[in-house]
Amino acid sequence: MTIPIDWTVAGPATIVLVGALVALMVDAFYPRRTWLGSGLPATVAGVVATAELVRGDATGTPFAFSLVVLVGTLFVVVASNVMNFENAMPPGEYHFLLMSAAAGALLMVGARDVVTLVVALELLSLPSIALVGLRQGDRDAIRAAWTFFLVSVVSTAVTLMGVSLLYGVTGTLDYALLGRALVDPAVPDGVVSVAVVMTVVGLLFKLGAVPFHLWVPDAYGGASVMVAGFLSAVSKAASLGALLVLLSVALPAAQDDWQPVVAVVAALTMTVGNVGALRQDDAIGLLAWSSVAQAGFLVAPAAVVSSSYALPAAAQYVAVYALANLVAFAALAVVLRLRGSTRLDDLRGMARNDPWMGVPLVMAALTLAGFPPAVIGLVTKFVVIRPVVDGDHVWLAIIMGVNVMLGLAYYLRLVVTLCERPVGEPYVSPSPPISVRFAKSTVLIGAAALVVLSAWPDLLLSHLP
Amino acid sequence: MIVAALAVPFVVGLLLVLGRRFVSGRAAAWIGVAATTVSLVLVAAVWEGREGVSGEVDVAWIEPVGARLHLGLTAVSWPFALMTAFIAVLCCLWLVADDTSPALVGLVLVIGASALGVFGSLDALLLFVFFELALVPMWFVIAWWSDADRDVAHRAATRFLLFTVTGSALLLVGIVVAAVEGGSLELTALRPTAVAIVLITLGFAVKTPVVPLHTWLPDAHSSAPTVGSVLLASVFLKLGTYGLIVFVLPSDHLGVVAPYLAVAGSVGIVWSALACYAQDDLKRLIAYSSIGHMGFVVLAISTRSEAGLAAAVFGSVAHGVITGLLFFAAGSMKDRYGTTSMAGIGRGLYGRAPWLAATFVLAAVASLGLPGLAGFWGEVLSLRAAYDVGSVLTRPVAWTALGLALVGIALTTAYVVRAVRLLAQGEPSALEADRDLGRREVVVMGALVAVVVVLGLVPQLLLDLYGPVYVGVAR
Amino acid sequence: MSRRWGYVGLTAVLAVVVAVWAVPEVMRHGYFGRYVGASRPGVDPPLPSLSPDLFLFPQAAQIVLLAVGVGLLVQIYSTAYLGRHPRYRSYALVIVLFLLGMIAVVGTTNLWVLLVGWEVMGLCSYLLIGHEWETAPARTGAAKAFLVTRVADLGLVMAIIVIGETYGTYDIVGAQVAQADGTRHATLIGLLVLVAVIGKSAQFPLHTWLPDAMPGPTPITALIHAATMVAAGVYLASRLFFLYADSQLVLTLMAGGAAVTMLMGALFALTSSDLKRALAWSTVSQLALMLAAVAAGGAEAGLDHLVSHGVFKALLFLGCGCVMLAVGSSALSAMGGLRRSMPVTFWTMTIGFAALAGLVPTAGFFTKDSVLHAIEVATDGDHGLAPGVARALLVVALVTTFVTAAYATRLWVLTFLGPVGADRADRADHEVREQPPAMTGPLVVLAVATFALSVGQPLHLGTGLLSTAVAGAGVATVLLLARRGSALDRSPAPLTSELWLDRPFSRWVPAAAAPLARGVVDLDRDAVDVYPRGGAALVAVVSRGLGLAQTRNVQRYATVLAVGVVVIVVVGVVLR
Amino acid sequence: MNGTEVVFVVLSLLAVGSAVLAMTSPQLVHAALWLVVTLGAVAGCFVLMTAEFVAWVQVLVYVGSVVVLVIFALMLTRQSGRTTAEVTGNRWTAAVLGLVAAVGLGATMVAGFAGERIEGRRIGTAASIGEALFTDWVLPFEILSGVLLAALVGAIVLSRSGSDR
Amino acid sequence: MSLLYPLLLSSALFGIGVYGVLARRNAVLVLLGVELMLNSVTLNLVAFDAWFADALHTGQVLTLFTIALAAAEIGLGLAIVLALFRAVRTVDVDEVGR
Repeated sequence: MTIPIDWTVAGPATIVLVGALVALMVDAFYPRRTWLGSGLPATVAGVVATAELVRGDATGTPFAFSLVVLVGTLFVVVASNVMNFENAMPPGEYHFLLMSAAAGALLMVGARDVVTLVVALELLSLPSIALVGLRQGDRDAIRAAWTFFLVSVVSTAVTLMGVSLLYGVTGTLDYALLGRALVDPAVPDGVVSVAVVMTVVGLLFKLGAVPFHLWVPDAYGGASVMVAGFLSAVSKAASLGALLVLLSVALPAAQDDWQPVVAVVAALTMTVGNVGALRQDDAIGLLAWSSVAQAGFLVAPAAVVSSSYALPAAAQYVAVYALANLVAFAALAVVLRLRGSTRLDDLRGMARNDPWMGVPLVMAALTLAGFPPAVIGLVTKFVVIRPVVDGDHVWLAIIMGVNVMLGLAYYLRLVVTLCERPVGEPYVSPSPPISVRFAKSTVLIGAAALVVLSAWPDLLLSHLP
Repeated sequence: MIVAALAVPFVVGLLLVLGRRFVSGRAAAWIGVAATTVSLVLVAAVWEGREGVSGEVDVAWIEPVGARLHLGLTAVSWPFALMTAFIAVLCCLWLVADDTSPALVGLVLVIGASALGVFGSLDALLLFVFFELALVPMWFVIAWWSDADRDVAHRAATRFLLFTVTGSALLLVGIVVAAVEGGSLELTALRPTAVAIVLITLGFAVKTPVVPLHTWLPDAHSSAPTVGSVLLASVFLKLGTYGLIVFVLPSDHLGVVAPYLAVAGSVGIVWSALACYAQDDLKRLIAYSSIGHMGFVVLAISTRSEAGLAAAVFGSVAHGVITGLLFFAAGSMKDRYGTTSMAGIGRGLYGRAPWLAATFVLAAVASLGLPGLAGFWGEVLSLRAAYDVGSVLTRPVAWTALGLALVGIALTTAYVVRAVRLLAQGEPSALEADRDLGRREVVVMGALVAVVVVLGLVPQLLLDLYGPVYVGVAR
Repeated sequence: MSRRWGYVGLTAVLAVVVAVWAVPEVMRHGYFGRYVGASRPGVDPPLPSLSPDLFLFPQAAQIVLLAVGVGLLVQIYSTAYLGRHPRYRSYALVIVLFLLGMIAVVGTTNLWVLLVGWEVMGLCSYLLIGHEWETAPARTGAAKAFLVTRVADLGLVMAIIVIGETYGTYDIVGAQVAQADGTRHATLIGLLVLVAVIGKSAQFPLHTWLPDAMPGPTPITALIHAATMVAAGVYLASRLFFLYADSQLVLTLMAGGAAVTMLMGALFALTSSDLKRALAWSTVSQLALMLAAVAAGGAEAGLDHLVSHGVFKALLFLGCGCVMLAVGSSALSAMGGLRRSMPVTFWTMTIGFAALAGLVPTAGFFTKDSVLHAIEVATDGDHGLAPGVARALLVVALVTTFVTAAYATRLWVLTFLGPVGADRADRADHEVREQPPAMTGPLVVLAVATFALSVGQPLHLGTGLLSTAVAGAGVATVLLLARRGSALDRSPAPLTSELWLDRPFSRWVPAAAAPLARGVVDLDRDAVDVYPRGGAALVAVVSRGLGLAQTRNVQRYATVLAVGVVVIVVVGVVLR
Repeated sequence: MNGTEVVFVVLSLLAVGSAVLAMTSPQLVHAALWLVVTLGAVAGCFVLMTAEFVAWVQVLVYVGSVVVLVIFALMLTRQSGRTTAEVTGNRWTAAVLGLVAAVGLGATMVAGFAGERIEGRRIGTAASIGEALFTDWVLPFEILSGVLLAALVGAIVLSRSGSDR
Repeated sequence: MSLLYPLLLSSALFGIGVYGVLARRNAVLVLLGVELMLNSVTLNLVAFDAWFADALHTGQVLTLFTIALAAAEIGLGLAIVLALFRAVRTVDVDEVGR
């Protein structure tokens, strides 16, 4: 027997990879090395890949997560223009690595066997690590990259060990065959448990779940803002998608092994993330910790993947989460570029004196908090709690509820800071260069999307699986 | 019509917030009065009778989760909605002054509209959205327009917000559980399990507030500006009691929480009365008294009986108008003397500002539940419901609660008499700021006094909604 | 001046309307004539409403007429007594409100209307006692009166609720109809009613508020704290008597309380050094006498005495007001020798005192005779009360009659006869004059009424003779003492300090309340609030700890990762 | 125990021993060289388990290039005047965790696969592996090329000094 | 040949690799620990592949991939270590973070 190539998945990924190469080439041969030069092919590739994805016959969870990955990548690419003429960032390599990682993300979601999954995971990881360390001459960046790298490879090793055991137990690494093989009562339970848990570790690591979250604040803090946005949105979405597919297709028979683990990890993750975020004084740090917390919410439906609500809920939640997070990170990237600081004290009153950036940031924070008027955030909170309840994990649902509250505590702090009467000298927004306007436009488009979705959540909820 | 009743104040409020630089405060307040009056008229006009749903609007909203834009007023929600719209009108009227900030008027409108939305929602998710929608505006109202020190106001506002969102987060989980169990988000279709009932009860109990979840209330009330206090007391606390009535009272699992509710409610009556007795700050006193009144409502709800339902609704509405009146009176004093400390205001208000004093005393005695004024009927029906035990409590629990409630009523009289004695009576200590009610104050307070008296003398206006032929209106 | 008469006119209109309504009812008989409602014992009563179910039976009609009559007289009297007071307007309006409340209490069968009237009276009483709110005694007295009566009123509220739950109706007549099927919860209802009555009618042990209510304007005392409101308790007791008539316990308690109160009040009146306070104690004592009649099953006798007492006690208080205005004080030590300077007051009050003492042929004699007769009848044991209790009650009543006659005579002597009192003697320039007709007029009217009410009253020869003898003895004793020059204003300390029964109310409760309340506030802040604060602190600590865990040392991170994997594997595999 | 097993055990002992030395040796270059021994021994094990092609790749890639890279890196990052080879204060935790990992995994293996034997029916020659690779595993193989390219570009861009732009 | 021999060897190497990653002070040698862990995985895979006599050669293919991934990782890792050394003048993992 042979394993055919699934082009519904490989197609967009290939396009993205080609885009990555073209970007690298353009950069290499285009003398001025501007951000737009290599960004354009990347953007085109992103658009074409999205079109290909929509045109193709991918459905369900892979489609939803691929869409989130592609749209998120496009968002990052366009918003990254904010870094134009930042000497530390080589645009060609940046776009190449970014698009490679995006291709990895796509392949991860589309993987139908563990081999592909592992390789795709690396295709996502290694460029991401490079991206984190890309700010040349920046000690924080390279330290962050080192941290990220080492923890990443260790978790990869653990995952591979799990995979090898899984293979040893079943003799196959194809999802469908695995699913069937594990039903066999003859498979040794203990080994399966160890194998499954170790396999899942790699994906939980990419998601930044506790106790594999320690790299997250460091990496987000050291990386340039849009890379952090990429990690928090695209990379997470892909990992979650892969995790869901793996759990629901390959490992349902081992449900008893991973279900309590994933549930407890979800609960711990959201709690630790929220508590950690409470004391942050920098908006980036706050978002970093908050994305740890959000990872907990993302993982929660994975614990109850047997519920019919789980897969759509995860997709819908991750879509809204990614959008809001990207809006927030992009806005902060612009702010960092124009003001040189993202400390909360320096953001005071931004919604008043710089409404075009402040208000989207408010909207994004409210969405992440799940608080009206960002109805879509609230609705997706509802959506994500529903499968948990449906899967008889009411205790987890209650912890989620408590964490919604904990999250509100700091998101609203951000909101309130932004809406505060500004102190000191009135801030005069400098007339930004065109590249910054690109980034701003992404922020506004993203915020507008959030507003539209808030007004009519059905747009998202009915059309994503 | 009901959509317009929500949308008009909401949109006008948003426009006022956004366009705050383009209108004067006085004009904004008049605009607000107009918008809320429209809303009030619409809410009143939409009524079609106690059987069924008035002004029903049912549009698809979020198909995948089964949420619908389902609005309509029932025999339970209509009084709440009417009271809210009425209070909103008065709040806007109160703001008709030169030093008003247009944004404050806008926020008041938004808050009022959101509360109306809660009462008008027949879909749990929609209700929850409205429930949360008002919180952030309320934070700003408390934190920014407070007369208190900035840090104090911030802390009070944040406490208020965090308490409430803690409750509402649990509430959300409870709603999800109920919705999964019932297969729909329609209020009538929810099937809360025991766990869900506990969660939902906790959520609304924070808002109501039920002792010992009440500690946010005094701070918030005493820090808020006058309209903020009025909205908090008259409208926000009602969100809690309304939620309890709608979600918890009809549930089969009420018995799980009922004993705790009954005891907590009645302990709250005594506790708050004692706390009131030691207050010097008038607004704190009124805040604590609210806890006691809500205790009666909670006690009534815990019994689940016809009388209990009537008591809960009547008690809530009556508390809304009476406490609104009290806060307006306290606000008048604050406007004059810059403080709500009874020591600071001084004694002998009867002589210094007779009408203000008379209004305050009337509100105070209404608050202590004098028969013939609005506050009485809710209390007496609660007592009756507790005496009757109802369908879920046991007699020892119900009668213990009854006994505590009686003690609380006596203590209530004590602190009201003390307040009147300290404030209205005594050798007048004339201050320069002494001045009797102005026209604006007369209008606002007069309207409330009229409602208090009318509801007191003709309780049938409300109680007829819950007469014997009509059981189960909470559904 | 004309504005003041406006309020009198208002009261007069009210009085006329009431008279037109009530006078025919005085002659009518039969209770059930007009009741059309349905009542179903044991079924949930309807939700409360204030339907104006007007209903009068003969004695109720008398009481209503008494109320509006005295009210009208008091309004007239007040135009002179208080007419120049800056707050006359609110004063006069509150009187009208009060009368409406009284009419509501007496003239309805709807218990909620009764309750509203009852509480409105309490509120008016509070406002009027506190009319002189600048003075501390007025504030204290008002607060105390309101508090005590309100606590007692809770008894009435609960009684109504219990009646409703028991008989399925909030209508007195309806309850009577339903009660025909059998009496239930008699003791509970009776006890609750008793609480209400004790508070409102100032019976032992809740009696101390009434004497302390005396800082109120004297006309108000005459109207509210003598003639009507306090008597409403007696009215209620007799009106609802049928509901608890079966309960031996309630009747015995009521009789016992009445016995204690009547004698105690009389003794306090005998020893009081203040005319107004003495009259207040006398009121307490007389109300107890009425309640004794009710307890003995003679509700009608009690109501009869209520009416006559209302008239003569109003007369006495109004007269007292005249005297007070004349001498500028209500202390007995400031009086004496007023007979000549204030003839009208003197004669009318003499009639009043005679009625109080129960001397023939005043109405006081006849009605007290009826009361004594009712008690005597009850000694046969057929009227609920145990014969022994009834006999003891009769003895106490007779002793009280003696003391009553004695203190009435003492007050009369000290006020009008004898030498000028020490307190006034110093101020020789103060000219004592008779009061204007607006004040003396009502006195005369009431004095006439004191006789007029005797007409048609039944006479019970045995008790009549006995009481006359006892009263005569009392009068004679005091007169004898006065003639022999004995100081009438000396008395033992326990009595002048009123047995220290007021201590719990004036000292202990306030002394306990303030610390308790402060304690609650402190607890609210420091104990109840612990969980949010503690939670916040805990979260802050954990958050700081999480921050510290971010060491940027990658080996630590990898260690955590490895430990995490091990723990998860162990928990997930081994422990499962 | 047949001959293959004896060889295997010897190679195993060699691999474990040199691995321990590689992880504990205070001399940096020695550590790298001990690792070479370990990897070589493992390659030998591969051969014994019919995976000839894999064994060659192991030798080529690891012994041939990776270790050379490592040694270069060690040279480039040598700090004058101090040795950085010793282990950190974390070592006891590390030792415990290492032991737990080894014992735990070993126990798992024993629990799951005790008594099973490798028969060696299919030899992993270059031809058979190549066939599998280019028929069944094309997609991951292609992805892998992407990974390598990306890692290369990443390595280049990271190791380029910040000042040369 | 008994399947347990390679598996136990793999377990031992994995444990030693874990120790190396967690205990080595020099960043380059930490990377070597990772290599050791990956090698233990490949040993597993090969052993199972041989045991199953897998027609797809899943185990050996994944082994090859793992070796390649290890190479990619070590390449990137060394680049990071060099950059790190340039930035903070040390490869001592304890001091890098300070």
